[in-house]
Amino acid sequence: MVDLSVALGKMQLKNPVMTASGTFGYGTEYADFMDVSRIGGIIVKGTTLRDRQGNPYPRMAETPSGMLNAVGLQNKGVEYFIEHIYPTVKNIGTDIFVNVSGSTVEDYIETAERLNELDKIPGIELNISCPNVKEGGMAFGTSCPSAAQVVKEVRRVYKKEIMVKLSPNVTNIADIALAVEAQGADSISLINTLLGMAIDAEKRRPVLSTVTGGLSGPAVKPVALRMVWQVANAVKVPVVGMGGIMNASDAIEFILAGASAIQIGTANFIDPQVCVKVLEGIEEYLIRHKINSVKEIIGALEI
Amino acid sequence: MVDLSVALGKMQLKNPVMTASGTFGYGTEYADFMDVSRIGGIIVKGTTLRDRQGNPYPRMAETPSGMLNAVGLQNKGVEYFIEHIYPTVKNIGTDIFVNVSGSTVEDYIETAERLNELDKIPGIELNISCPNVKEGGMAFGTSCPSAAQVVKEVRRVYKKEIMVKLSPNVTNIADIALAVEAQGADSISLINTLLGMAIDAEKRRPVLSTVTGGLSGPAVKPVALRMVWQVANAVKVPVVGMGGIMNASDAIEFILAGASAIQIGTANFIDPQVCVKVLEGIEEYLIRHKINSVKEIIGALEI
Amino acid sequence: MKKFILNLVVKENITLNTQYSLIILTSADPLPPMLPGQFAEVRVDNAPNTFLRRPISINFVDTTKNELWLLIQKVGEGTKKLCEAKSGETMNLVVPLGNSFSLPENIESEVLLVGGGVGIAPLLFWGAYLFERGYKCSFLLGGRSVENLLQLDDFAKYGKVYTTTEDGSHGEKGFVTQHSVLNGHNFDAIYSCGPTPMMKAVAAYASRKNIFCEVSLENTMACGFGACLCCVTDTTEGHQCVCTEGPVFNILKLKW
Amino acid sequence: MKKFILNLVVKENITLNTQYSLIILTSADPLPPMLPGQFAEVRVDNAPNTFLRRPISINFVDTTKNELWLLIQKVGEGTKKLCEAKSGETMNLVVPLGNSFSLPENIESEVLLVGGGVGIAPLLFWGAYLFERGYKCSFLLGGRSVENLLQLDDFAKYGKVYTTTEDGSHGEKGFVTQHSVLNGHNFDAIYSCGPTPMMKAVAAYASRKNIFCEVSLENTMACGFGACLCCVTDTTEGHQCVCTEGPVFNILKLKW
Ligand SMILES: Cc1cc2nc3c(=O)[nH]c(=O)nc-3n(C[C@H](O)[C@H](O)[C@H](O)COP(=O)(O)OP(=O)(O)OC[C@H]3O[C@@H](n4cnc5c(N)ncnc54)[C@H](O)[C@@H]3O)c2cc1C
Ligand SMILES: Cc1cc2nc3c(=O)[nH]c(=O)nc-3n(C[C@H](O)[C@H](O)[C@H](O)COP(=O)(O)OP(=O)(O)OC[C@H]3O[C@@H](n4cnc5c(N)ncnc54)[C@H](O)[C@@H]3O)c2cc1C
Ligand SMILES: Cc1cc2nc3c(=O)[nH]c(=O)nc-3n(C[C@H](O)[C@H](O)[C@H](O)COP(=O)(O)O)c2cc1C
Ligand SMILES: Cc1cc2nc3c(=O)[nH]c(=O)nc-3n(C[C@H](O)[C@H](O)[C@H](O)COP(=O)(O)O)c2cc1C
Ligand code: FES
Ligand code: FES
Repeated sequence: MVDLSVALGKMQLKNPVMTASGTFGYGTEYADFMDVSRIGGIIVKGTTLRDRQGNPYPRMAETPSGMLNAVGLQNKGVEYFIEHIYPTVKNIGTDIFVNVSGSTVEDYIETAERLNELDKIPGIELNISCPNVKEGGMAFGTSCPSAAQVVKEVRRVYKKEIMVKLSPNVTNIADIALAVEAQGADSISLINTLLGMAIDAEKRRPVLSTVTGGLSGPAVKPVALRMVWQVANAVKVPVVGMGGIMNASDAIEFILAGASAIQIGTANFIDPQVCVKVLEGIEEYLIRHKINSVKEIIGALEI
Repeated sequence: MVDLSVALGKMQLKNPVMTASGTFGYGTEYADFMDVSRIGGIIVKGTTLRDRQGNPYPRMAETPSGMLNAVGLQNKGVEYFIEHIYPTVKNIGTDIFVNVSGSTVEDYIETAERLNELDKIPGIELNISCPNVKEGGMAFGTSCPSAAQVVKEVRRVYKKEIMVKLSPNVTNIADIALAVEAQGADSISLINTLLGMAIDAEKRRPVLSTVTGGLSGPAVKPVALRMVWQVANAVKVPVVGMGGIMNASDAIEFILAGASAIQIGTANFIDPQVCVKVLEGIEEYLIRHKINSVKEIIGALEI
Repeated sequence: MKKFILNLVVKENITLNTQYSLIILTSADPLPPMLPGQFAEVRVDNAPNTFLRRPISINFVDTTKNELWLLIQKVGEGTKKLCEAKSGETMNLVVPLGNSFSLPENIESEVLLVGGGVGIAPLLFWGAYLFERGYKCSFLLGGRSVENLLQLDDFAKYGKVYTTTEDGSHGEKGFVTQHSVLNGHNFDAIYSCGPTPMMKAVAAYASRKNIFCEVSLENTMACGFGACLCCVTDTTEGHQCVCTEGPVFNILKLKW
Repeated sequence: MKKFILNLVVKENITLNTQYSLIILTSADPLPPMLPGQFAEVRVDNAPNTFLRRPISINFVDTTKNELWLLIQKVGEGTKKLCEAKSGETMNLVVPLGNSFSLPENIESEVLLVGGGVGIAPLLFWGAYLFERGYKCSFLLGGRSVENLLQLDDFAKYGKVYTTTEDGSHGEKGFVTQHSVLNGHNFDAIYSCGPTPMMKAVAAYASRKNIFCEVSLENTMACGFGACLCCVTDTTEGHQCVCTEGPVFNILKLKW
């Protein structure tokens, strides 16, 4: 038996396979396809202080080995989450993290404060990197002072695990990572989507209602791996890697690059059972390579 | 007959299809496959002041819908180019641009000065964005002051067309574009490769000798399109778009986004005739849409 | 309804004409329960430039033969690849997805199903379902030309078939909403699937006449089961996902 | 030599065993001139996860039948897909690429061709070429096990065949460089293609004995015709492209 558990800041995950926010609903959407309690941790949909309708249709474009989305954080707000969603998801059998977004620092603070009360939510993922909202969102994650400010303020009110999710749309991701680490982030997750665009040449129009959107899927994997490696080499807190993970081999690449855990996003749409397959694949890899614990390969890339 | 000619700064190209530096050798490598004189303009290999051996093997990794390269500007230096290569390529039948790289500002200046003497070279492409060299390279293109400085100094000594090639590995590409425009760039080309990484999970090693490398191919197209659109909306000089162009439809998307011309890189490896196919496809598109000149669709995206 | 990921076997791929294929899938195990209006998310194998699954309506389910039918129009690379499926190959489907058409309240209802082009796909299953339950349906099927009218013989088993073509090559010339049957008859319920302009015209007719009307919408989908929120349409209740709240919507709910 | 982009027809795909396929390509037009040691860049169609062409040696050219042979080992998705090619399909090749083996100076030379695994691919063409020109060759072919020894009958037409297997299932047990023929014989020229450790061992033997020796290298290639500079190997003359300065190198030139 190999040990799949990993440490994540203040907590311990039963295994390193998590789901990426905005791609896994509230977990229940996948219950028909697999035993979701086997997943190491579920990051639920981006949640904001108030109800958001998100962006108009069309919100999605397929691209080579990837997709653009412009969902724009559609959600019913934190109160609705607490009253209607939390009661059902809290017993899902694995750790649930809420992905928190805001247009202002105050939004982040208030939302985090409300979530702090929830027993069965061991942590939040601070999304300072959403490219699909007009105000705030990605802007916070693209400069060190603003990224630091959000984390600092949320740290005051939120006592449990704070995972900060970084935007890849920056010149130097390690600087941003260091800035949020200094303000008390317990862990750092990356990457959110790369800002991209699709055009319909025949109609001479952008495909997305918002013109630009967020790129995800295997297309971004090389960029994501590079950034995870850069950040893991810069910070001391654990790093959670994501971007284009489709199978166990991809997941292991991120772990070797320095990720203590990984998240799976877009792949869930193509294979709704991918999370457990990746989990089983990691286990198989460890057995084949005679490694007792997944912790032994975190950052074990030989340069 | 549709008019395919486009204006590029001080000059006029017979059509908007150019080749991307580092992917088309000196043009002669493709002579068996097509009539290279039909191409709108050829950007030859990255040239530096002195001979460079480039990076050790392995230099290439295939990625989903793309590839990473870590060639590292292998070339025999500007003197060798002038003496041995220029005499044969100058009569290739289309405009030849030399892609110029350097580790210091002085390198750029000296190289540009030497090239200024060559009659049949109407311009240079200043590569301030190569991710595959240790010093200089990309670093110049990732901050406004350093990008501006290179352009300013080269502008003093180089009298013909200066196309400045930007790095996509930045937070705000439009700012860099404005900075180089202000120093006298005649046109701006983008994108160079995105910094990425590949790992061999079984061997637990990076695939490339340099660990990280430059990502190109269709995977990067959504990011490239977005950046071309952002830059074209910010600057007044013509923009040359590239990144993942595989066919005429892709090329038209870049032109609609605001590119006056486009460059084709990685696609040349898969279909060595792709440049003329794209050219013919653009012509066919214009005829089908009853448009007389390709100039009419530059930036014609309807938002 | 419980959703499954199934590897079904291509029993037959019937090329209807250059544009359309009817793919008959089957399985050793009994197929799960499915309702008319629902769809499948089909994985496209061996296609270098497609990445996501493709949403395809359930065209027909033959429980006696354990068959699931898909009617596919080649529009891009994904559908082209699916139309090349060979007998014996497997196709991977996530199914059944979405809601379904609602039964008319009254068994005496005069029911009209209006389809355009490949939009007839879900209507065959729905027509058969209504017929089995004793409803009286008519079918009004339209297309640009006779090649775009599909499965007419199958529809004829379940009710009267009216057709229109824009070029007059079959049935009345014009659009479905111009067909004379809409003047002669008073329908109690209309169900429609096809190009958006057609459905809007049908919806306008139903609104005017105050007829119960449901339409089946398309949208760009990444997942097909409510996880990505990519497929919204604007409704009186805000943005709703076409893949879970739809694809079937009552026209009173839609803001289009 | 002039390079071409050809659509060749798969005449036959012979599965040698689970790992290897021999693909016989042909064309209505005469094939262009090609030399032993050269290779083709083969486009992989219908493969979702491969993007670049795959370099594959010219295994044999039968000018009388207008055939081009490729011997392919399944190692990853690209080669797996190529090995699934069906008769009648076309394969797109950029060909001929790279340099070629050099003829021994003296027609009296005792020539040895040493191949390992799929590395024997270019040696069959080279052996036939030497044989036709009156050279006397021997072949020393090695593999992990008997399944990795390929085309032995074809080689036997052009010279004496010696084999080794690591498990002793065919020929002498051990590595090619341990084969007794290397002790008994004095060769004047050795040509080798196979796994790098094998070629290095062959090169070491040749150096020691001062024998003329060429090896055919592999490398990761994006273009195959000198445009990308991705495929360098370190030589006494600096970094050289395996696709244009090679794949065949004299061992005296290599720094490995
Ligand atoms: C609920 C639902 C049920 C459907 N049922 C059927 C059916 O039974 N038979 C059938 O042939 N088709 C059906 N479609 C449409 C089918 O999904 C699209 O034609 C298909 O996804 C296009 O894929 P492609 O790769 O062939 O084309 P692409 O190359 O992806 O696109 C070609 C063109 O089709 C458009 N398109 C792409 N995806 C969609 C989409 N999901 N919805 C609408 N337009 C799209 C693109 O904008 C483009 O203009 C259905 C769609 C939905 C949402
Ligand atoms: C000049 C030349 C001639 C060749 N001749 C033949 C031949 O006749 N028959 C044959 O079966 N193979 C030949 N090869 C090797 C063949 O090109 C690779 O096996 C093939 O590209 C792997 O593709 P894939 O998609 O199957 O594997 P991938 O999934 O791409 O890779 C699988 C494994 O193979 C390695 N690999 C990938 N590409 C190459 C490459 N270009 N060179 C070396 N290793 C690689 C990878 O690192 C990985 O470990 C030749 C290679 C070269 C450079
Ligand atoms: C449809 C969709 C919606 C997303 N919504 C969110 C979100 O609400 N919050 C967030 O932090 N990231 C969101 N993301 C980004 C993902 O969590 C993840 O960072 C990104 O998709 C890269 O991983 P992948 O390539 O595995 O999908 C979304 C991604 C997609 C595709
Ligand atoms: C093998 C390779 C070598 C390259 N060398 C250079 C170079 O020397 N100078 C440069 O400015 N860009 C270089 N590039 C970047 C390309 O010119 C181009 O910006 C990039 O590949 C994106 O275009 P594409 O997706 O069409 O390939 C190179 C790209 C590749 C793939
Ligand atoms: S397609 Fe994902 S929610 Fe509808
Ligand atoms: S593979 Fe491109 S130069 Fe050799």
